[in-house]
Amino acid sequence: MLNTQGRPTHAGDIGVTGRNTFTRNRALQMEEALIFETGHLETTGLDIEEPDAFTPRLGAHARKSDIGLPGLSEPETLRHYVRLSQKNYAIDAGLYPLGSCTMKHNPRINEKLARLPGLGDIHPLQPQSTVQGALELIETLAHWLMTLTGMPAVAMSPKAGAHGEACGMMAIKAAIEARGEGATRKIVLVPDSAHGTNPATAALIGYQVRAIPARADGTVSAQAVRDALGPDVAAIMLTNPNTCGLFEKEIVEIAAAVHEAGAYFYCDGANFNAIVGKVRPGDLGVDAMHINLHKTFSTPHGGGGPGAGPVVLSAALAPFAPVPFIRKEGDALRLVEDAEGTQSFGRMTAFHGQMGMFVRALSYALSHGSDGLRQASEDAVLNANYIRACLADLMSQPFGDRFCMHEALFDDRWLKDTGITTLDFAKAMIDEGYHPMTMYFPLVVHGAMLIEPTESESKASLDLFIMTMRDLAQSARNGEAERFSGAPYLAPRRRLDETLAARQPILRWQPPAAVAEAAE
Amino acid sequence: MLNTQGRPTHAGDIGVTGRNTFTRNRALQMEEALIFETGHLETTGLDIEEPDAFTPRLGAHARKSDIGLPGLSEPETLRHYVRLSQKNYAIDAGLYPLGSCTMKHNPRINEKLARLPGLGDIHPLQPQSTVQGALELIETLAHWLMTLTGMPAVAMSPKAGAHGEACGMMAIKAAIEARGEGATRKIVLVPDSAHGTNPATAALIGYQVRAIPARADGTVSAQAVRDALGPDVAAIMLTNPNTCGLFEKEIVEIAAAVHEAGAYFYCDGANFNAIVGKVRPGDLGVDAMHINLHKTFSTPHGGGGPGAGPVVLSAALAPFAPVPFIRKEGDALRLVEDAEGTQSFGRMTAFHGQMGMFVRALSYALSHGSDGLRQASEDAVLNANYIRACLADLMSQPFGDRFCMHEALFDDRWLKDTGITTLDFAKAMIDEGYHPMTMYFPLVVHGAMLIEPTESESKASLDLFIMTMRDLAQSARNGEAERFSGAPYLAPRRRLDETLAARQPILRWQPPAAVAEAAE
Amino acid sequence: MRFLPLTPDNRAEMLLRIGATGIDDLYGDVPRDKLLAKAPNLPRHASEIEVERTLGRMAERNIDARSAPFFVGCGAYKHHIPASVDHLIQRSEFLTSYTPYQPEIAQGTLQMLFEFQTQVASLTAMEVANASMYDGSTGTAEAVLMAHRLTKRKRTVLSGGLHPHYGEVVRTISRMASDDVVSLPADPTASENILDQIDSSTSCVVVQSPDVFGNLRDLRPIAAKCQAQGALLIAVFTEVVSLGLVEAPGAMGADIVVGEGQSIGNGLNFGGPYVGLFATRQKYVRQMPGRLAGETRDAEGRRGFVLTLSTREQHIRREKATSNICTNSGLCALAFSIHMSLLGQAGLQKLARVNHANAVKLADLLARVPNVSVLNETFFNEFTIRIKGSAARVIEDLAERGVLGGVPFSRLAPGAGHDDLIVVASTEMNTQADRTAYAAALKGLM
Amino acid sequence: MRFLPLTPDNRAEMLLRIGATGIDDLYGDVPRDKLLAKAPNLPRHASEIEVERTLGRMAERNIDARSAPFFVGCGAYKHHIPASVDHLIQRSEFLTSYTPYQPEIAQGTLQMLFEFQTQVASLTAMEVANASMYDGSTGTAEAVLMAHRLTKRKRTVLSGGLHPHYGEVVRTISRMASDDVVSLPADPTASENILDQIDSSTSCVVVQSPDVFGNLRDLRPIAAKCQAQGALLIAVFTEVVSLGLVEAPGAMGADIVVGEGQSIGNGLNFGGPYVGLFATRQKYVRQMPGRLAGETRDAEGRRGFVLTLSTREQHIRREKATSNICTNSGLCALAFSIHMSLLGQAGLQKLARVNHANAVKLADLLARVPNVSVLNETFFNEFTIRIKGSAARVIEDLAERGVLGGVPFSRLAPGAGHDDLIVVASTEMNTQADRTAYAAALKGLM
Ligand SMILES: Cc1ncc(COP(=O)(O)O)c(C=O)c1O
Ligand SMILES: Cc1ncc(COP(=O)(O)O)c(C=O)c1O
Repeated sequence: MLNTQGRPTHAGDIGVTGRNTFTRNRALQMEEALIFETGHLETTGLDIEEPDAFTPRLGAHARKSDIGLPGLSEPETLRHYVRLSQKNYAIDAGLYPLGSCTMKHNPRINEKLARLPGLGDIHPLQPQSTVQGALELIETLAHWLMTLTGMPAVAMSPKAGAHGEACGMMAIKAAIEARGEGATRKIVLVPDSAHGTNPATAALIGYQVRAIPARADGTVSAQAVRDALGPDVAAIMLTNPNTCGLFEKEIVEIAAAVHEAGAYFYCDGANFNAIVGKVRPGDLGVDAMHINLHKTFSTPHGGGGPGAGPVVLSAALAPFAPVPFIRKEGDALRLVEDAEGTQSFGRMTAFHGQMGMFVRALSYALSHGSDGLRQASEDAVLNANYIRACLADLMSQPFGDRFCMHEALFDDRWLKDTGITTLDFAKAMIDEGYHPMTMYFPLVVHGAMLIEPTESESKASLDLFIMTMRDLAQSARNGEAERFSGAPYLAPRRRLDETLAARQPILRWQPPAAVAEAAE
Repeated sequence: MLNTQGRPTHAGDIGVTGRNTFTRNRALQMEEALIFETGHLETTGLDIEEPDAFTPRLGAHARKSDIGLPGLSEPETLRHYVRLSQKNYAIDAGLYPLGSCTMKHNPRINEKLARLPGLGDIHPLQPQSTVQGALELIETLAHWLMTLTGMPAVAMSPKAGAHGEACGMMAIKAAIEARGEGATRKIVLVPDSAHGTNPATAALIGYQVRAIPARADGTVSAQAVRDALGPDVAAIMLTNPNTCGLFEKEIVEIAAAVHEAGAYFYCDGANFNAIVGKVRPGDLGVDAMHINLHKTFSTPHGGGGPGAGPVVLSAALAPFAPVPFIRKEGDALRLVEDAEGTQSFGRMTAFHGQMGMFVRALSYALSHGSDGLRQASEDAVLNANYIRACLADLMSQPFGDRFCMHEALFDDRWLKDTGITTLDFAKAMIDEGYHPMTMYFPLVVHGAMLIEPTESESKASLDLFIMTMRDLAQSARNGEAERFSGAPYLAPRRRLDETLAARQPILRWQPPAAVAEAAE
Repeated sequence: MRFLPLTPDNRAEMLLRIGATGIDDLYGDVPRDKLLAKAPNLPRHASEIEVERTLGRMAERNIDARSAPFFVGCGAYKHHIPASVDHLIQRSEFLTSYTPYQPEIAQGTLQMLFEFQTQVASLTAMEVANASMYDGSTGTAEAVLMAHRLTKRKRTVLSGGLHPHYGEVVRTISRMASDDVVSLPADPTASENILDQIDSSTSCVVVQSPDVFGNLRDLRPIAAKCQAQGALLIAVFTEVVSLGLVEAPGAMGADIVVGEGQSIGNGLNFGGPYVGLFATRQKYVRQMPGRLAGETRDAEGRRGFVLTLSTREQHIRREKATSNICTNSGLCALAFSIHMSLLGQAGLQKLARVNHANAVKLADLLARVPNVSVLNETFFNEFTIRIKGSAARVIEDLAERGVLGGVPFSRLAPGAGHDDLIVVASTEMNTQADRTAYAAALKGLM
Repeated sequence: MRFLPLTPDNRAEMLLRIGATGIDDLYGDVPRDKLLAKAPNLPRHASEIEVERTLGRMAERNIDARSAPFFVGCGAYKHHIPASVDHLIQRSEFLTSYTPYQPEIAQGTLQMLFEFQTQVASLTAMEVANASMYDGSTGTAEAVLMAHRLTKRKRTVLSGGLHPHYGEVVRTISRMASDDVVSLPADPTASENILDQIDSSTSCVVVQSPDVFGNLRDLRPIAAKCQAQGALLIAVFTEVVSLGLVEAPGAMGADIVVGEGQSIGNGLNFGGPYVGLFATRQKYVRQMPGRLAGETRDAEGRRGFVLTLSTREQHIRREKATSNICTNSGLCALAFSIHMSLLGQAGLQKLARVNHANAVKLADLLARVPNVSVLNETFFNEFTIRIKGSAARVIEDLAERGVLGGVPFSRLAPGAGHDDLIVVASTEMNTQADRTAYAAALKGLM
């Protein structure tokens, strides 16, 4: 069964392969139980001295309910997490061409600097006089972000891309309300190709989404936008470069049309890595754009976060930026934390944003410098095009054989009669030592394969990847279905049953007794 | 072909197994080329600014010869070494029961503290007034070592166990020379079961080795020592607990006999982990003993070092200790660096020993405390005996079914008619996710298997190990030769040909041109 | 540039292969006048030494929590992080991996998340927990939106003991969605009458315990009233260590529990990244925001873990998703989970006792300073003092004397009329010397 | 105790299984009167917080190389270590693995060693290198012993430019083995006549360049004389960065090259652990001390690496081994190799130029201080100044003024009659501000 994007919804029938061992370990690949299965309730892996006698002040609030969490000694803890880690793929271990995710090299100097006590061990509510260096760091990063985007303001507190989207859209809403049009402008335009966070954010802020269809060439036409605009439209959310890996060539016209209609232009900046130092979004007419520091500015993904999503703002939106923000007062920097008496739309999070990520991002920016950032974007685009060009004869491109930005997009037309799906193909890549590309996104492309190598890959690495992809593609075309349908064969786990997981969700460990009881 | 210890000298004929991939990667297990094959001569992974113009002072000594070393960018470097690391077994990943090596947990707090700038970033030749804290640290560790061993002095500078042996033996030689017996005492007694470093050290210091045979029970008899002693004997080098995992029960008598004969007692302290806080070598009559901080005191092995081998000394030997040593002068500590005017036998290394290891060892000692160290030794002994007891019915013990210290020793009699060697058995353990025990050592036991679990293993971990060993042993007894003869099947490499390596040694990479030339 | 592997030769060769004459061919869709001719006006690349110096200078302009007697809390706490935690989270395979979209090569992250969810559920005494939110404050806002979806009502009641920032975050998003919020006035002595605010139009009630002033609150009566009115009780905490000693919200009838997890495994980091903990009842799980890891089997029947119930999420559901959250706090959740594995309940309880003991000792000491009174009847590791004069001023003066003495409540809620209150926190890091230094310095200012 | 996984129940159960009534049954071979009834008189176990405080206090009593203008060298140098180096060597699989005795699960370490050996051989322009020695000084002693084995002679000539500590280490072991050592007097201006010391009884000549005073030495004439007399030339260096700019000993005819590798990838660590580099001619490899990694094939024909030629080593050859060394400097070799991989020759040459430039600038500046003269005609990143008065005194006075100005030669060789010499080193870490601070402070003392 396939869904509308051509993604299989069930795993096929797959036989058992390979040599068995008693432990089920496979030499360096270890099985590992859950901490709850190995720990002991009385064990702790930390030595803590009991306090001297004192009179508790808990009143009637002392905990009576069970906690039920076993502890592990330190050696067991180390081994548990080292073994778990060994079941993960990582940038450090191989090419990670996840389109839209910008899995670039994460410099270790960033990690080191984020751990300086003067940066990592300061409290968000210390007296501001004791954290002037921290404010200076945020200001410095803000300066880089504004200069690179050509925008006059930036809100630093959003915690990730989606949070940044919310920030930008709230600023837009506040601006519209300040104009007294809050009641009429209720629509946000979002192309079908947009990332799921865009429509979700629009809805979160209380807007309705109006879809804009994509053009045959993978971009949004200014005419389609004009057709959708009206006095009920608050904003457009457009990704540029877009999720098909293309630069929106009519973006300047689109921005003009949006502004003319009294709406604002929110740009999803997830793909900023293609154009840093090459194009300034501010020059294109953008009103707000989030920057995923965990993509473009190399802060590590950490298996799903944390990120940071500062939002650059146009002059029209700047007054509505959230608190806190920094104001220069003579030689000192002051953090304005209270929205009272400003036009700020309010507060998005308890403190001042992802300082830990700011340190890393600034370290990245200073290291690269203006020249290095520009070169990095060029290399990212070059690498993607190189892959695209070298696979174009075997795999199908949804929008024809043309240059792309930092991502190469293929669809599954070329797999048509093979019985092999994009998912199967991706799983076979795993056996070859590659993390699959982004699959089935953007939704507008059937069986999409979105490949983003980033600038961090050497030509030798790309060449081996290309040869491998070609070998796989030939295999697929030759109908060697077994290489794909049962894949992965060599990973710590064979294909996992997602349907089973969703049907009867098991979302936490339960003591065997509780499980038995529940089953009765 | 087997050598006298029963160790095969050739790998058998082994077929190719498993699923092939194009890249030869196996999902998370990556192949990785040499840096010389991927790097570029013009590349560097470090940004270094060229200096301003200046007048060189190299005279006629500027380098003209080629270097020929390619560089890697930082992302390539990370990936190279991460991938290499993934081909290694490690304590953090699993049980590492290498007898005589004490592969215990390496606490990470040790690593953190060794990197404090005030400890890691100080120079050995800074003015002593600027490193009083460092000297205090060394003195504190020295105090712990002396107290735990019951010895009045300790030489801190030896760089590893073997270097410590040299230190102890040089002190002995100096003491004998000071007595005017240098010309007559030329012999050092060393049991056959001793580690190779013992006879090698004796020879290094200019002594001849006289072997002492082991008794049927695996220990050295006082009588055998008495028989070997004479006016030509300078010292005995005895390991206690010994390399068969047994406490030398006549050690007090032996020490007395040695002293009576005018010789000294060097104790190899590699197995100190069995008795810390339980027995003080000083109480047994030992004159000198090295302590492998990289075994007993948890400093990491690092794939082969660095270690540290402080040597505790009896009052008789203390005056001859090497420079540098620390002397208290009022409130200050002074490092005496010059042997002139002392009885010191001289200097063993450029500076003051392995400070980086001292920090870790002291952190370990303070963390455990006196109570924890004693408990650790007891647990180490308990764990070894538990393994021994649980395998005793299936595997043969060379010295009968008796309690051991922190290592359980088996021989290969039980494999006799299986066609399976100790080596085969070890390689099959690899497939099961275990690092093999020490094999073919001590030499006095045929096909020796020396298992040292250390105190760092939980009972659950031991139980799984035991069950696996039993499964393997049953398999071997059942004649399932294929599980052993071709092993390992699942490791990054199948069995490696050591004979080939030694026959035509390739000890470095050569550019392909040079290799071709050499082949002509 | 040390981070860029391509050599000039590589670039030339690749352009040739692509069929481009120069790099800007690839930027052909960019309006020509918008393509920058050269790099923007910012410094050029710099060596590690230089970058370290620049950021090191900034670091030195801050006073870090280790270098002074330190009593600042209010939602972020200075605790000891075991060295092994920081070591493990820097493993390449955790640090440089993405969201586990390919479960066969992400079992490490997925099993960890499953364990994390179990830990959070156990700590809060709830049935299920998600795989983390950005932080406690954004988690609280998400909890409110979830309550609205579940109750199909739009009115939120915020306790006066809720961290003012958390309240602001709720109000900001509620204002955008035109939802109603009743904010009770700041309530330093836990004496508000919140029950009267709950009626059949109430979607949810948000109550924090320990509250922002450190008071412990009994949630049971509120839970009962909520249940009677068909409203949901959202229980908030900012100090997760308290759960070692203080009754769990799940045991008092909370419907959604949300809190800040920073205290376990995560550094202060000037406010972020932190990790939001989010737990609820099993029956509400399909309205829960955020990712969920679930157990399943692989093709050979072996246990494994996957992200599941993703039909709640934006990448599947788009505008109908339960939240727009995508990237969350994965690595912070890992740090939390490792630290919690080390602690176990035995360690957590001990740690909580030490925290409580230190706070009690400090409160006793400060209470003896003239013109200083401790407001709390009950507290865990944080309490509120009333002093003579401006709390903001006193805190600045203390800092000048080398003591970071807490948070003036007026900083969190400038207009609330509590300018003489200082919220003081104490953890296992504080020594007797710290306490006497604080008391002495404060005495000098009163 | 956080490091011990066994619970009291576990212990009881295990004793039962073993058939022991108590733990001391297992210590039955220990003479009863020698078995301690209780733990020795030392402090009890301590938490991480406490251990960190204790060692932190010791650390604070030292002045680290980052916190002062720093010019101390003489065998150990303050260089920048890239963050990625320290990160990588802490990978569990490198840090907590043993000597690669099971090559199938130690290819990471083995391939790294093979690469390390290649790097060392390339840098020194020699044919082969081993997998490391403890440090440069012990490596030098091993080189002398190796020369004795090869030449079957016993007489060593030590240049007056050799680091005095290195000389002492050679003399100590030679004295033990009753071998002859001729030590030329300290030679600050590289003017000794070493050629005359070489005759047909000479086993080896040990010459350092850059020498301990910083002078660069031409090894060619010495190599020629050695060759003529059947002696071996042992070339020593203590600053491996010099090889980026200074002619390699292998290109000048050295037979054995030995040096300290600390400068690349390894911290100062108050003197250890460091990493000894050791290279020689192919034909001498079977007399080489230390481990060697070599290339081979696995059962499927794939390239792999093993420890090889171990018949030279103690565990096989025992008293006939080429050395007693067992544990070496594996992890320091890894750090070296990673750092060197990052540098490549291009980076190394640049790094060497910066070092040289900084030293030249410093020498020019100090030469202008009254009563100070620079002795060297040539140098790399280290040179010697003659000052008025006691060098030891001046260095202490400089330290009090916050400048770590170098090593008084008298500290290395107290009786040598050079009490007015300071050996000064400068690396890429020094700034112009450091240099002017030094010159100013020195001026104040002259
Ligand atoms: C195009 C696009 N937009 C938005 C986002 C959301 O960013 P984040 O995950 O940081 O919330 C992503 C990231 O996955 C994305 O790829
Ligand atoms: C019994 C014994 N003695 C001596 C040594 C030598 O110690 P090191 O390797 O530290 O030089 C070892 C270590 O392998 C050993 O096991």
